[in-house]
Order: sequence, then C-alpha cells, then structure tokens
Amino acid sequence: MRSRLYPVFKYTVIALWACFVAGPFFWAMTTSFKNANAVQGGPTYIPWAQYEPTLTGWRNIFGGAGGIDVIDPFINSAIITIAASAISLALGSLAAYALSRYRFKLGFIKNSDIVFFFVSQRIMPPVVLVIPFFYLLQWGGLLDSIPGLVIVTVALLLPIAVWVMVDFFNGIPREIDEMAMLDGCPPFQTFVRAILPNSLPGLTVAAMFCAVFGWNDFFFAFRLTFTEVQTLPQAVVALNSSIPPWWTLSAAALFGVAPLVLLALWVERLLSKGNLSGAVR
Amino acid sequence: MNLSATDLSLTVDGVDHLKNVTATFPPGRLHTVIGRTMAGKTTLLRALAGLQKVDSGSLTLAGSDFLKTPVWRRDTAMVYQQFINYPHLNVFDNVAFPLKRAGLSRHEIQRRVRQSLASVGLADFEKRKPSQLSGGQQQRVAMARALARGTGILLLDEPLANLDYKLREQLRDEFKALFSDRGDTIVIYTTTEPAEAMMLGDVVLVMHEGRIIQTGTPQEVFERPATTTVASIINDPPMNIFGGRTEGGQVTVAGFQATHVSAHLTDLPDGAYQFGLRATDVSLASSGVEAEVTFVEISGSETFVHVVVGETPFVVQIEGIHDVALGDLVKLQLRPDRLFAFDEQGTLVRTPSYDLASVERR
Amino acid sequence: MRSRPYRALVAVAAVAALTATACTAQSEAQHKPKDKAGLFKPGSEISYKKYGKDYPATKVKDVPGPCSYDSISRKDYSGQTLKIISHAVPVIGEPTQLHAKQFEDITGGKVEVVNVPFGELHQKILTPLQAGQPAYDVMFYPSLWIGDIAPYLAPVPKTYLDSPGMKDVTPAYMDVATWNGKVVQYPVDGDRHYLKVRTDVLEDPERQAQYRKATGKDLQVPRTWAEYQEMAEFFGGEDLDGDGKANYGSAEVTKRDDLTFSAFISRAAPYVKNPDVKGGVFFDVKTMTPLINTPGFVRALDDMVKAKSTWAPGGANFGLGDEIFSFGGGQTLMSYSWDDAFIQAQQPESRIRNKVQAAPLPGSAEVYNRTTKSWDRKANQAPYFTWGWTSAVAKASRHQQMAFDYLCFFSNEANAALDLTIGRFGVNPYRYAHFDPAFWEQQGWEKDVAESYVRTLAGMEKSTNRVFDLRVPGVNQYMSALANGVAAALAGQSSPQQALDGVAEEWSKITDQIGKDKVQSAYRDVVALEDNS
Amino acid sequence: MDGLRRHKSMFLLPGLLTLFLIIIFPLLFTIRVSFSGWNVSNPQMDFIGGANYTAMLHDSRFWASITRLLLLAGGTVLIQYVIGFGMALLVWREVHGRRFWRVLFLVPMMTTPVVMAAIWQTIFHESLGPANDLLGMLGLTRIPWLTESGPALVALMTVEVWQWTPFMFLLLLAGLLSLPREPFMAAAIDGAGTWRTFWKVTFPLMAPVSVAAVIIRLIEASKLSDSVYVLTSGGPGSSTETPGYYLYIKGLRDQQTGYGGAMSLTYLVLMTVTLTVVAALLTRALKLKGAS
Repeated sequence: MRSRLYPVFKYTVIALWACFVAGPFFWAMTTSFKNANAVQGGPTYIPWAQYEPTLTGWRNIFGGAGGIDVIDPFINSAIITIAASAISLALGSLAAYALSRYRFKLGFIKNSDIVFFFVSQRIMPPVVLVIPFFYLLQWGGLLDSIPGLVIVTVALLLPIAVWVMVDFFNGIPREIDEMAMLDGCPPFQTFVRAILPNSLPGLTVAAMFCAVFGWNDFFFAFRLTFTEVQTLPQAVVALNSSIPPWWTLSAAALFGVAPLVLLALWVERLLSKGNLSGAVR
Repeated sequence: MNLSATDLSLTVDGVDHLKNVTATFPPGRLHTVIGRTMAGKTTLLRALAGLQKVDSGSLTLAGSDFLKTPVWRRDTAMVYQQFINYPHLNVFDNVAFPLKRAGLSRHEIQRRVRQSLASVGLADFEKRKPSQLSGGQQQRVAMARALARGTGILLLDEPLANLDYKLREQLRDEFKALFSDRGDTIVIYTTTEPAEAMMLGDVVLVMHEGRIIQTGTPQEVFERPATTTVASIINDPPMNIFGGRTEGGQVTVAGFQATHVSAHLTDLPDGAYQFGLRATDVSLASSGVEAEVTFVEISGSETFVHVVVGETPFVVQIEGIHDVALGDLVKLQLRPDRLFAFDEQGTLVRTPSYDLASVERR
Repeated sequence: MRSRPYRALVAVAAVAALTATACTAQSEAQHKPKDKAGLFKPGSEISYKKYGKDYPATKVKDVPGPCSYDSISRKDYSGQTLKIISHAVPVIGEPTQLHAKQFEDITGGKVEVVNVPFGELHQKILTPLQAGQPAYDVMFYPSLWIGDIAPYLAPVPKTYLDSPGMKDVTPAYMDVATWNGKVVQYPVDGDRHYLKVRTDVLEDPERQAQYRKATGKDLQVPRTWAEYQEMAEFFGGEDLDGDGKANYGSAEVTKRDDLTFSAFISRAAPYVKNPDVKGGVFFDVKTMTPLINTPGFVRALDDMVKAKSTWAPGGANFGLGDEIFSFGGGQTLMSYSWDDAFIQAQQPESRIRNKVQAAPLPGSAEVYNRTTKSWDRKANQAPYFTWGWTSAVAKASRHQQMAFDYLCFFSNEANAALDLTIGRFGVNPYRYAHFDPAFWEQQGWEKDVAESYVRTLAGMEKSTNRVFDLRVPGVNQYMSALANGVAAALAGQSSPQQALDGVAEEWSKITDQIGKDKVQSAYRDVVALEDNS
Repeated sequence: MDGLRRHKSMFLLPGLLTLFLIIIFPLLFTIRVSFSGWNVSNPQMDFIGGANYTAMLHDSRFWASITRLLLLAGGTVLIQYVIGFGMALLVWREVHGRRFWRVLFLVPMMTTPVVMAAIWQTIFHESLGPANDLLGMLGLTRIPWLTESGPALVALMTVEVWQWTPFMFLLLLAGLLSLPREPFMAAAIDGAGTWRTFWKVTFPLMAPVSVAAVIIRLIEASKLSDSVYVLTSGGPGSSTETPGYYLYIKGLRDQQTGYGGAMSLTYLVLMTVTLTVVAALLTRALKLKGAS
C-alpha cells in the first residue's frame, strides 16, 4: 500500500521543515557570540572556525555597556503575562461556559453573535485602540503601571480565552453539569467542581495562547508606559537604534523565547498523553 | 410526600414532548415509565428533576411547589442512559461527590460510599478512574452514586439501554434487589422494554407522544391494555393488531373466520373492531391461515417469524429454533380465546380472561 | 479551587482602586537639591572604565565650572527621581544611560531612563505632553521636532545659558535650540550632513591613472553631485581594497521610513538654495506654496534615482545603520550623512581607520532660481544643518532643576570630550572646543584625517548659504510624505516629477490641516536662519 | 438547563462587561475622533464633518494596501494551513523523535514578532545575511530580498509563515489527536489507500478545526504590520505597505489621529464583513466536502 520510499520522503520533509524552523534560532545563536567585526565580515556560522566568539552580546543584555538590562523587564513581563492570562482565563472560561451551556437571546443577538463579539475584538487594528487606551488609563491614573497594562492585556487576551474555551466546553457532555447540579451543586459550584477540573487541556491551550500573546505584546506595553514599567519586548526594542547591535539583539531574542519554550514542552506533553482531545474543535 | 404532576406540557418546535401529563408518584413505590423512543419519557424525568423547564402545568412535592425548587435542592438523583460519571474523579470520589456536597462527615461519607459500592459489586474498584472501567461497571458507579445519597427521589433514565443483552439481564436482577428496600424513596424508572417495566415496576405508566396513556399495576396494564397503542408498547414483540368484524357472534379477522369464538367475545355487538393477539398466541401449524414469511429473527431460544396474511402483518413467536425461510408459505393458528377486542378508535372493549401466571417472565 | 476566579476578580478591583488613589496624590512644588560635600577634586581625571569593561580607558580632566563632576557632586538629589526618555541604545541612548548612572552615583538621586526606537520616539514623547501627563522630565529627541514640542518645554534658565560650556556652543546650534526667541533645547550634540570618502582609493596613483584614462578627469574628492555620480559609477562592483569582497560607489539612507528624507534634502540643497533668492527653500514663506516639486528638487531626485546603480546590494533599503556599516565597514567608497559613519570608520578596531576623509557635501554647477524660474549657472554650495539630537526639559516637570543639572552634567566638558570619541554614542562636535584637530589626533587620528574633519565641520559654520530642517509643527507628516514620494520614485512607481508633485499636493493638505498661520509663523523663523536675517 | 436564567448572566457578564467596558470607550472615541481634525499640532475633538472620510476615499495608498493585504493574508494563511496540516499529519502517528519535532515546530510562535522580524532582517541582509549566502552555496543568484517588491513580498511572507505556521500546526495536531478511530478502521477495512483515506476520512473530519484555525489566523494576519515595519518599512516605494502599517504611519507616526480613526473604522468594518463572509463560505464549503 505504502511505497518503500515513503519513510525516506517523510523524514526528508520533516528535516527540511525543521531546518527552516530552527534556522533563525541557529543564526541568532551564532550571531549572539559575534562582535561588530565578525558581523561585518559577512555571514559566518561556526564559532572558532569562522570567527572568534565573544560574550559581548550576552553581557550586554545583563546590563553591560551599550546594552540593556533584561532582568527587571523580564519580571515585569512575567507578572503582567501571568496576571492578565489568569484574569482572562477566569473571566473567559466563565463567559465561555455561559455561552456553551445557556441560551441567550436579546433581540436578534444570540449566542453565536456574542461569541463573535468576543472574537471580533481581535479584528480591531491596535492603532485604533492605543490612543483611547492612553486617555482611559490616564483617567484611571493607571498609565505606566502594571495594573494598567494588565487591564489592557486582558482586553487582548479575553477574546482568545473565550474562543478556545467555548469550543472546549462544547465538547464536554452537558450531562456532567446536570449530574453535578443534581448532586447538590449550584451553578457556580457545578462549574468549579465538575467542569473546570475536566477542562485542564482546554485551559492549557488557552493559557498558552494567552501567554504567547501577552508575553509578546509590544505595541500596547510600549505606548502606555513611560519609565516605571518596561516589559521584555520593550527592553529588546530599545536596542533597535540606527546602529543595531546584531549580537545583543540575538542574545535578547533568545533570552525572551526561553520561558515560552518551557511552555511548549508542557503543551506537547499534554498532546502526547492525548489529553488535548477535544481541547480544540 | 407525594410527587404530583398536573397538566405538565412542553412543546418544542411544534412537537409535543409533554402533553398534559398528570401523575402522582407516591413514595416507597417503584414507577416504571414505558414508552417508545421519543415518547417523552426522558423529558418527563428531566422535568421532574428540574433540568427541563415546562411550558405549563404544576409540580408539587408534598403539596409545595416543586417547580420553583432549583435542581440542586430537589434532593433528586438521576442515572442516565449514557454512563455519566465525573471523568476527573476516581470511583470512590465519584460516589462521594454528592455526599460531600451534602456536608456529611468524612467518616459517614466513607461508610456510605463503601456500602454503596459494595451493593453494586465494585468494592475493589475505588481507585480506578471511570475511563478504566467497562460500560457496565461505569453504570454501576453511576448507580452507586445515585443510591449512596439516599435521596427522596431517584430517577433512572433507561439505565440499561446501552448495555449488552447479558449485562442488561444481570443488572436488571440486581436492580430489583437494590430497589426492594428503598424505604420512602420515590423511584421512577423509564424503559422501552416491556419485560423490564413489568418486572421492576410497582406501578407502570405508559407514555406515548408526550402523554401518559395508561397507569396501573403491571398486571392491570398487561391484562387490560387500555388502547391498541398500549397493547403494542407493552408487548415485545408488539401485539399483533388487525382489523375484523363480528357478526352474530362470529368473528372474522384477516380474511378468515374463527372456527369457534371464545366466550369473552360472544356478546360483542355486531360491527367492525380491531383485534389484538400476542405473538405467543399465534403459532405455525399444518393447517390454518395461509401466510407468507417476510422476515425471520432468532433470539436466544426463540424464533420470531414475521409474516403477512394478505396485507396484514403478523409476528409469530415460537419456541426453539425453526427452519423457516424468507418467502416460505406457512399456515397460522390463532388462539381466539386470547383475542383482545378494541373498538375502531382503538379503545379496549373486551379482554380475554387471562391467567397471568401463564405469561412467562422474560 | 472553588473561589479562585472570584478571588482574581477581587484582586484586580483592589489593585485598580489602590493604584488609582495612590496616583492622585501629587505635590506641586518644584524640588530643589540640598548641598553636600563634593566627591571630586577640581581637575580630577575622569574615565568611563568603571561603568563597563567595554568602555575605552581614555581619561580626561574634569574642567571646572557649574556643570563639572565636582560641582554636580555637591548637590544632594537623594529622594528625587528624574524620568528620561531617550533614543534606543546605543545612539544617544547609551550616553543618556551612562550619564544617568554617573549622575545617580554622584548626587544620590534616582534617574530612570527609557530607550525608544526612532520611529516611536515622536509619538511617545508627544502623546503624554499633549494629554498633560507628566511622563518625562527630560527628553532627548531630534531637534527638528522643536515646532511640535516647544509649547511644552521649559526654557533653559539663565544660569545654565551663562555657563562656559553653553557659551562655547557654536551659533548655528544655539539657533537650532531657539524657538520664538527663547532657548528651549539644551544642546548636547551637533549634527550636519557631510561627505565621507575613502582616501586609500582616491589617492592610489594607479586608480587615479585609470580614472583619468576613462573620464579625462582628475580623481579627487567630488565637488558636485555630478562628479559624485561619475566616480561612484566608475568604481562600482570591483574589489578595490583587496579584502576579497566587492566594493561599491555610494551608500545612502534609502529605507523609506528611516531617514531618507534627510538624505534627499542633502542631495537637493545645492540645487534649491540660491543665495540670491530669499524667502524659503521648502515653501514660499509668503504664500506657503510648497516648492518641493520645483526643478531643483526634481533634479535632485533624478540624481538619486540614477545613483541606484552605484549602491551596494540592498542599498535601496538602507537605514542609517546600514549606511554607517556599509561605509564604516569599508564596503562603499563614498557616503554622506551624519558623523556616525565617519566615526565608525575611525574606531580603533576599524579596517579603514585613517583611510578616510571628510569633505563638505557636494555642490552643483548651477542652482535653480525660483523668482526667474530659470537655472543660474554658478557653482553653488549649501551646507545642510541636518537635525541632530537635542534635549529639553518639560514645562510640567517638578524636577526642573535636577533635570537641567542632569543635562548640564551630561554635556560638561569632560563628558562631551569622552562621548565624542565613542562612535556609537552619536554625540558629535557642537562647541568651538571640539573643532580642534589636536583633540582628534589624541584619539589616534592621523593629522590629515583630523584636519579634514575639523575643516569640514568648522567650514559649515562659516557658510552663509545654509539649509535648515523644516522646523514647523507637523514636521513628521511633511517628511513622511516626502519620504513616500522619494521612495516611489526610487522604486520606479512614478517619475521624480510625478512623485514630487504628489508630495507638494500632500504638503498643501497638511498645511491646511495644521493651520496655515501656525506653520507659516514657524517657518518664518527657519527662513530667517537661512536668509541670515 | 433552562430553569437557570438567573445564573447564566452571572457567568457571562463579568467577562462580557469587562471586555465591553475596556472596548467601548476606545470604539466611541475612535468614531468621534474620525469626525475631527485631531492631529499632531491640534489634539482636539473639533468637528470637521466627513472630511476625513472623503480624503480616505481618494487615498490610493490606503486602498492599494487593502488589496495587497488580501493577497498577503490569504496567501500566507493558505501556506500556513497546508504546511501546518502536512507537518501535523507527519508527526501525528508513529515517527522517530516525535516529541522533539512537535516541540520544535511549536517554538516559532512563542517568539516576539518585532524581535524576530529584526533577526529576519539580518537574515535577509543582502551582503551580510545568510539567506543570500545559502543561495550562493547552492549556486543560485543572490536575491535583492528587501529592495525589489517581488522578493520583498516573498521575504515578508516567509517571516509570517515561519512565525505562525506553528499556530496552525498546534490546532490541527490537537484536532487530529482527538479524532475518533472508527472511521479510520472502516477505511482500512475498505482497503482505502493513504491518499484516499486522507480525502475521504481525515480531511472531512478535520473540517471544523480547519475552519476555526483558518479564520482565527486570517484575523491575526490581517493586522500584519510589525514585520513590514522592521523588514521593509513598506518599501520599495509602497509595494509592501499593509493597512496595519499604513494606519500606524498615519495614525501614530504622523499622529493624524482623526484621519487614522476614519481609516481604522473603515478597515474594521471591511474586515468584519470580509471575515464573516469568508467564515460562512468556508464553513459551507467544508461542510459540503464533509458530507460527500
């Protein structure tokens, strides 16, 4: 049925794609150990053989001269990402649960319209939002503060959380809710005790999307803060002047990806266990 | 503490799911609701549990309005046709779940869970997750959870429907024992299986197209099916129903004349009727009415032969395995003394004197 | 598990409420420093070495004065925080950070610096200013934005204007810092466009002979854009310096939303700035009619489109950084823009150190006269005082004295001297003291190189036919429209004339939008500088 | 579950209201500002009628960028879908090093787009970057990646494909892993080949996941702007300008807030309509496919 060449074909394709995916990381890795002269000498790949590696790039992201300090921004990014993701997941899964389990009708507005309202927030070009957000946060005295950024980030993440969780909850039999209620749980307890514990895969996927979008948000964090709160992407972008130090930029890029790679490992573990079944439908 | 439903009605998209359902469920009795698929049985249970809102009608428990009571305060347990358990909890915690909600002490919870699991024969499976159990075991867990709480109302929605035949028989027997000492519990059990309804029920309610069309003890319902519909629902295979006439004490059915008319039909006024005859009361013989075989089912030790006489279909149930082939021409013997007579609207007018003891319990 | 979602909600509400109340408490008074003992002896040696092992070990003497290490270290700013916005690291951003650290160390105050890429800086500075949000005390930005930002700036107090360092700033840069007669920007950098060439190629007898044979002309630093083009074409694509890689004629800033508009103005300056015609280069200041589509500008754009063939690979998408590396790294023979590429070439580790020379921007053999609508046939030079980095203090700042002290410290003689030597800092000569070849020779520059550099810079100061930036409100819109037109012509999407007609149309719209009077009154000041009136 | 009307809003409202409150002000603000002449030197809510909208109608850059976006977003999402689906199929079942591949294929979406775009810019650097170097090693001609419109669009799409194919990959892999086994067994019994099984079983079963993944990617791709900014800043000329980037130039960089508002709203309406229609069409097309 399958030709004997199939495995060869399969591994070739996988390997090609893997090279494409890993290429930029490899390039960033090797560039992060270069200095100006090594960069200007044209593209080289192998340290020692082709260029003399230095640690300048890496030193520069930890407060070295001509660099930045990524530690504080890292902590800020972590706090904002975790807080905003948690709030988005909480509010998002509550709303998604309602949209999955109850029928809403308000004039011509039905459940699917409400879901669309959530998702459609992602269509808004960020440019539209940023100036009004500025005035909104100023009004609340929340400019340049972590709570301010958390609120804004929630607006970005909530649609994602709702989108993932509605689909996920739709895959959980309603009878479980009913049974929990019959077993004496009021609706909120039903949600917390019977549905949420069975939603871990869905929550993980949603959390991953939230973390990715929250962690990597540059646009809003950049424009709604002044000096107090710097997030990691902001810190990295601060390197983007007319003389871009490729080496520092590369080191910073790799540093910023690291925590999310751990997240990818976790998601993959759930995938392998088959626990994500029904997480995305 | 009677649970009383009055005129419960529910229409969805023009289809009646419940139509003026009025019934009283006294405690300490096991009620079986029998009806075909989509007859409204599940809807009725869900309405009683509070999971389904009704359009109109009232529901009271011990005289107080039960419709206003939210689901989680109805002190009701339900076992579903699908094997529904909490996937994230192990067997022990599944059974303990409602007990914890009820705020029982840990000790008491443990005692009741163990007892309940033992009663369904799952004492050794406490630590398993539902997904690691077979279908029958999963349903036992669901049963154990429903029983452990000792709720005032216990609803079972075709709990055996999704099990294979062997398990079904086994669990049915176990249920009989489990329900025998439920004290003041109101138990309502729905099924499509006449035998299950008859065997388990103290009271049988027959549902059809959203209505309760007959209520009575199994014997009453069996002996005196109020209509042709009931007769068809409570018999498996469904009772053979066919048109006929009586004229001067002579009964003509399906193109042949009864040779001798049983006493219970002699006083029928002349006219057109519908007659019913259980499949067990028809047999194949060397002489009789000519019929053509359309379908043969062999189930266990019995053979069901579907035939047509002219246009009228019959099912014949005969013991043992018989070599009858499709298209064979056979001869039927009917037992006139077992004929039920219904008027043209389908209402029972004469019933044979029946010896219930002679009906085999399947 | 049960209460988690609710707890999160409550937490958010609480945090929001707390923050809201905390942020409303503000005091109005200006904060003054206390006195403390100084940390430096007068004239002590200053070096950046202790702030990072990558800094050069160069030492300079602390020059006594109100801004010296000694004087500033006598002020106690502990308990105060200064908020600064600056350009990305390293150009101007790194010295901002470095001097912030030093300032913290010697005054006990706290200085927070945020570094922002060029494209974002304008909006990031202006939005809070316009919203009345006291976001930053000190702002570093390109000086041409003065028209947008001036209304929100605190004038430089007299004490600082009277400091020796300030007195030494050349008149051109004091002019750049002045708005409506008040000095509102604190000069920390001097910028202009000029020409850089590779002397190792230009002075190679073999190349000179080749060039003469081919063109009949002497190989020398180009004096006009036509000569520049001819030379760039001649040398394009060969390996001229024996490093195994091809060299190219010209490197220019061409990436659309980078600083292309400045490169284009450099090319246009000699065609459009006619010393005999007064009243504006970009607009006719009387009518505010755009002149951007007049023949002078069109010819410059024609030139630039022709120059495409002389650019290095990717040269049509060069940002300033690419230009710096392309010339500074020895890939191209000639380039024109700010000092950065030249300083980069002169870095100690550079391959082409002391093989470069600075010269005034090329001129032209004729210049357009818009009153007679004809070309005046005469050699013309028009130095372009391209915007550079400047700094200013917000009017709304409650730490104005600390802010000015920081800027005065930033630009004190010792710091300025050290900053000038670190190419990536982007700090370039702006005081007479910096126009001294001896200073550059001390940095290891050869005499010829240092002299050509100082002569070029000082010569620009002497010129009376200067071009300044369009220092009016909304300058970004004008320049963005210009860059778009230039890019369209470079990409071949439209002819230079069409492209610039489009720009002129855009400009009229922008003027209407912003308000003709507003733009006109600001532009009058620019014209006054250009017309030396 | 209908007897619980009181409780359903308790679940929905916190999220809905939060989003509504966060979004409603910006939306109203934008609507209002689009009728004002708010710009850099006049940051005020005056009223200039529909002037911004009239100007927009004649703004060929804006409309050209929208047409370009249709190609860019549609093209990249299609490529992402095909590759994402292909890779998900390849590492779905038994394959050596399955976990490694899966994690690796997920990682690009974890990276910060602005930062990675800067790295990509170094990759596409015509003389110092590895892209042309590799082409050279393969004996191919160097490509002016960022200075000619064709290659620049390719470079842009490459970055987008690199960054966001993992998103498709994840959704589709999760979808594959949750498929029931029975249809595959049935197909095997019928003796269907790999290709046939894919078209007759896998693809139809994956239709709902596919639609969801494609739509959500289209939404995200329509905002394409960061990589444009870093890689080409819209050039050469305006040949890589997207609406997201053009809005950024006008609305933020030039601070023509009023005009930016008018364009943003128009864009929002256009995108909402387009995406709704596309979603409906895709759903129908794939449902038909699933039914056949």
